[in-house]
Amino acid sequence: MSKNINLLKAEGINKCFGAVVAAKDINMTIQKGERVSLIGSNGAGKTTFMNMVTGYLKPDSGNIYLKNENITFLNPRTITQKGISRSFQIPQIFEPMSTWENILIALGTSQKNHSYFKNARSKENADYINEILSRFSLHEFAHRQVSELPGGVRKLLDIAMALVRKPDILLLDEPTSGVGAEEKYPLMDNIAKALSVENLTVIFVEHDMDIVQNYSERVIAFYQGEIIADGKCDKVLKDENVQEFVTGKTPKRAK
Amino acid sequence: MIDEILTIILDGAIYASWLFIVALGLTFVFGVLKILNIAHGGIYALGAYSTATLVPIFYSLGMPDQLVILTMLVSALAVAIVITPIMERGILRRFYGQDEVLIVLVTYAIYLVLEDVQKLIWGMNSLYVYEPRELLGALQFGSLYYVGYDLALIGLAIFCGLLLWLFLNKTKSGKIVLAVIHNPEISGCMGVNINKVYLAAFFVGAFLAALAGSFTAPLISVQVGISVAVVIESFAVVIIGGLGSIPGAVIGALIIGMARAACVHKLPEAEIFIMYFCMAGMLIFRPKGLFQGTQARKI
Amino acid sequence: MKFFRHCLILVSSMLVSLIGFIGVTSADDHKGFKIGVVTFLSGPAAEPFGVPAWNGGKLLIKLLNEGKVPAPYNKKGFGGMEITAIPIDEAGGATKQVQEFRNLVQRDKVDAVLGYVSSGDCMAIPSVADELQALTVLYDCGTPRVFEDASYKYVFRTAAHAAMDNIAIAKYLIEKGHDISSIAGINQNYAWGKDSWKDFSVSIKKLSPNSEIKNELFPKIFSGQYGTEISALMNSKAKVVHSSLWGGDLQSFILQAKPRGLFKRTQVVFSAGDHVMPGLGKQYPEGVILGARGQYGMMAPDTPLNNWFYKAYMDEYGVFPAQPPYRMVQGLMGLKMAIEKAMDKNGGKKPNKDEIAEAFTGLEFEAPGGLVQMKLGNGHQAIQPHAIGKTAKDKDGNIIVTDIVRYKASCVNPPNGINAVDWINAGFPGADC
Amino acid sequence: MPLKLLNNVIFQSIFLMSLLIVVGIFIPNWLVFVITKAIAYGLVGLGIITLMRGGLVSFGQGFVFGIGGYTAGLLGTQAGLTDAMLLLFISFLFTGFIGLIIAPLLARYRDIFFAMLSLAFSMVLYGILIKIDAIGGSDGFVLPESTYFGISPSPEYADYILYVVSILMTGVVSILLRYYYNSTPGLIALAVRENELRVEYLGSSAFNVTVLNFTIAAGLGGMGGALNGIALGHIDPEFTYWTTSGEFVFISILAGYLSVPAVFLAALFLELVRSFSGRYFPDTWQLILGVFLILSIIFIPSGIGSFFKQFFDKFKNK
Repeated sequence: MSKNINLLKAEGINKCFGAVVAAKDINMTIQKGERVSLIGSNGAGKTTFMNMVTGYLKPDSGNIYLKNENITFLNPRTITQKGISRSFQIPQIFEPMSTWENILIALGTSQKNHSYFKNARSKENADYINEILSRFSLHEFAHRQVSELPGGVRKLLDIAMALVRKPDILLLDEPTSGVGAEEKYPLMDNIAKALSVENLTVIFVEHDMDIVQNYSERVIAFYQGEIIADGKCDKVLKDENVQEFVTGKTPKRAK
Repeated sequence: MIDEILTIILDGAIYASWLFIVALGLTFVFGVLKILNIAHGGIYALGAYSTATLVPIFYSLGMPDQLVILTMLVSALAVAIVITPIMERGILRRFYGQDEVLIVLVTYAIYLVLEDVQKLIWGMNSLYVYEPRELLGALQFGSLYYVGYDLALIGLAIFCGLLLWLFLNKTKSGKIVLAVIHNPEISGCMGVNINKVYLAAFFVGAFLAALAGSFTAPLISVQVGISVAVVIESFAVVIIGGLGSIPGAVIGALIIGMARAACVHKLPEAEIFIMYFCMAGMLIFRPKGLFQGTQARKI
Repeated sequence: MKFFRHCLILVSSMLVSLIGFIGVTSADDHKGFKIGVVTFLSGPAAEPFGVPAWNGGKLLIKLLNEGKVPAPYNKKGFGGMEITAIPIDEAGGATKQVQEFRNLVQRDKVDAVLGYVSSGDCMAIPSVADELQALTVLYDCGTPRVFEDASYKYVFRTAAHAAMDNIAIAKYLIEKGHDISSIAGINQNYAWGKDSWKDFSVSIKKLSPNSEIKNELFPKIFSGQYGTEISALMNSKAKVVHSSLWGGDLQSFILQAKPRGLFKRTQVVFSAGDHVMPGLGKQYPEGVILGARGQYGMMAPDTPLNNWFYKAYMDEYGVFPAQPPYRMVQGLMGLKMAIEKAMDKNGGKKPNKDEIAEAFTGLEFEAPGGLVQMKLGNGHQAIQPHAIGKTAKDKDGNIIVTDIVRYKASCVNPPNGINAVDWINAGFPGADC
Repeated sequence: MPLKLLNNVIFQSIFLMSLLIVVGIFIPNWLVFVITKAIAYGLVGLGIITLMRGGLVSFGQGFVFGIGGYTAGLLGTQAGLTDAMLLLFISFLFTGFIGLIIAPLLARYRDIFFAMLSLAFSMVLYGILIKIDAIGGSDGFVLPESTYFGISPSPEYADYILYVVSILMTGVVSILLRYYYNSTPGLIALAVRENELRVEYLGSSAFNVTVLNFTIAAGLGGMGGALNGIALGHIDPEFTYWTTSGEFVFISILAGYLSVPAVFLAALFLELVRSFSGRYFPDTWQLILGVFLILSIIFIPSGIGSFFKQFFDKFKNK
């Protein structure tokens, strides 16, 4: 197995919050270029897993590797610098600023060797920001204060900011939650369009099975901190356990 | 030797009790309202002034001596009743939800105003109310005399602390206050009238400050400027103990009280420094104070 | 709302500029003699020092302007010029005072500044005063260092410095045969307290080398709580306890120590203990040896001038004058004498600051507290006679001062050119008692 | 094109500086002095707004104010260094260095905890300073008269020369700060104020931003302290007292964090109010100051700077 193919690898991750088991012996490898969705009911451990990958939480045991480098005990900032960006369930954007400025800050954080005396609103920065804005179809909102923007646009901006850094892996935490039903598909189309430009590895947590089916190739199902199914989208969604514990499509209760 | 240790402990305990009563209100108000009230010292002074005004009236009415304690309580209560609506309803309420530091600044401004208000109401002359201190006589420990009133302050401190603790942990209203301390938004959603809780908590804090002033009045000459030292010393207590923590205030007051007493007896040169020394040590090793947990943010 | 805010800002800035304008224009009025008076009007030093001093000052200025002061001060105002005084609060520290001083001189264009109780302020102001060439009279502060560390042209101190307070007490203890085999002290932890204790303890050591020094306590200023200190002092069993506490601290110390028997068990001496007597009244302990930083209040000499002042103050305020009003009055009288001396010389014109400074140097004048001689610091620092006494109860239970011993100025003050500390350490050479 | 020039920070600053320098010739001496003092306080306020841009307010800038003042004072009395510009510069560097050392201790804390810890540091310094008799204890000490390039000006002009020097040095500092605020790290600081977590997840360190801002604030506070000490010719532990720190916080809140000149205006405003209320109401100046503080916080919560910004935004849009 050569380097760079196993982009992200989790080995024997365990995590408890008191009596609640949030992760139990989780093993997973993610290849470059995959589109993976994590599914599971609330409290199944998807977000905890995401938080552990991005360094916000530390596992009780086990290790996480990015490109064969152990990143388990690094902090979120370093992990971000190493190539894992994320978006948030509730968009974490800079509320009193404009969309344009939000992207500018994201851009600023991705640059090395800052000059303290060079205006951040330089020509080359502006060009790059405009490119991002058009890629996400955010142009019309460029100079609006983000606290006034509709939910879908905020989500999109949150993702756009995560992407400015050109990460290897992008983690999307419920990109369509809190977005109206009629907005969901346009939003996901926008995201997909924007992501298609680079050969990105994307992991996203999602509840909407239609979205999962339409936008991911591989699905990993969580239940009570454990992975109960992992594989091609169709196969996993048809799995009995998944149907019982996650999608709830077959109301069969007997075991 | 044993004598000296006993003296140190007794002196330290008396001083710590005083510190504790002063700091208790401060830390409680911070716990509930998240306001670090610099004007606390001003309310303390008002309590002292109010006692110095009411107690002579009490004596001139020829009431039985023992009831003077009641008069002192009433004078503290009066200060709290007057000051709470003005400060909490009138001024501080406008700033809830804004930057905490902004509110500190507002209380600083109120502190300045209170300084001159004392002057305008009571003038510049010192007032004295030494009579209540003669009530409990003196007690002999070894070769030293202690005034019964001073020792009674220890009881008062324990009483105040215990009462507040029991209220918070054993009564329904107390539990509501704890809920508000923990999370005001959610408590509000659950139907708790936050504004009422804030008002009540501020009232309790103001009462404790006034009470401290009230019971200190017989020990000192009540005059302009007695609040400055109080502000700093009560801050030191809550910083050592942890902002918003009642057990913290107990420990903070005991640490400063005992350390200071030990210094005066054994190492007088260090006395002025000891409070800052305790504080600096705490800052370096436990910057949030002894009883302050860290909170993780939910994302 | 926004409109309202704009209005508010506009109005308040206009207000400020208006006040500024008044400040500037009123400064041009120059017929009389304008002085700035700086003393504590807020904070813990206001009640004991600032306010009674300014009361005395206000009264004297009023009477001077009316021409009702007995000879040799019977000329109206200062040499016929009406006195206007601008009171300024001394609270806020030396740095703030430097700024207030500049404001007085540059903005209000005062002819002289009279003021300063705090030693810190007295150390800070003179260099600015000389820089701005502003005539300045320090009326109260105690530190000897002002004219020992430097010399100034336009700065004068019309009261003796603090060394005399403690030297005289040490002499008194010995002359009266008190047991000084062991001494302890409680003094505030800043220059005043430390200097006072040093002067006292070294004087005792010089006069009685076998005395043992027990506790040297330096509580924080304005701490107000002395329970622990009192225990420590009583535990030490020192025969004499010395203190230079003042104001609220002294009052609180007395109130806390009295029921615990400190004054019964130990001979307590207060180097500046008189000024809290009007406030404490019958609560003041008896048997305490005290000084008043001069022959002031209950220890004032029986002269016509003093009797006049004592009565005038008593009539106006219903309480007897302690040291603060005496010292301010002394400053005003010194300034008046210097101005009038300068006017005698220049033919009656309003004298300029150089003329006044020249007249002031080495001036001698009679004040309610006795003869004041500007002898030290090359004629800029006063010496004055001193008195020490002991409190007792009269038949009505009122506290009075008895057993008064008076000291000549030259007996308890160093001669010109010798620092107070050196003089004490050398065993008071040349003292004329 | 001329419009563009008018929007240029350097041009604006030079214009403002020359205006002030010229005006200084015509206004009375006391006002020159008050403005110099306002500049000293404004420098400290500038430090606080630098911190405010990163979401923090220090209630203990008296700490750095005192260090700066004592640095200048001790260099003057002990080492005989009296050149005002050099003193200001050294105090700036030294206090900034001290700031850099204690910043990591403070940078972990936010909100009221940051404010209280910084206050506690200033109180500790106060406790130390009043204890050290060798440097005057609670009385402080007098600074030697300052010189400029080896020349000591005659007393009539000393105030004005210091005024000019302080305007020049402050002008330079202000321009540099404006550049910093507009630079990428400056913007990241603003982002830290809004959402620290996101900044971390974008790969930047909020901790580093805070350390940098605190260091800058310390340097500026030190320079302000030195200027204040040099202007007054005296230094005492009151520099580090909590009431002094409270005034700095007030200045920065009155000014808001949007505009640099607003800080100096706020400082001047405070100086004038304090000085005039002390002059005309010596008994009740605290009351007046307190009411003034409360009213200005109620009616101008986002600071004078917000008016400036509105004004300039309108100007730009036209």
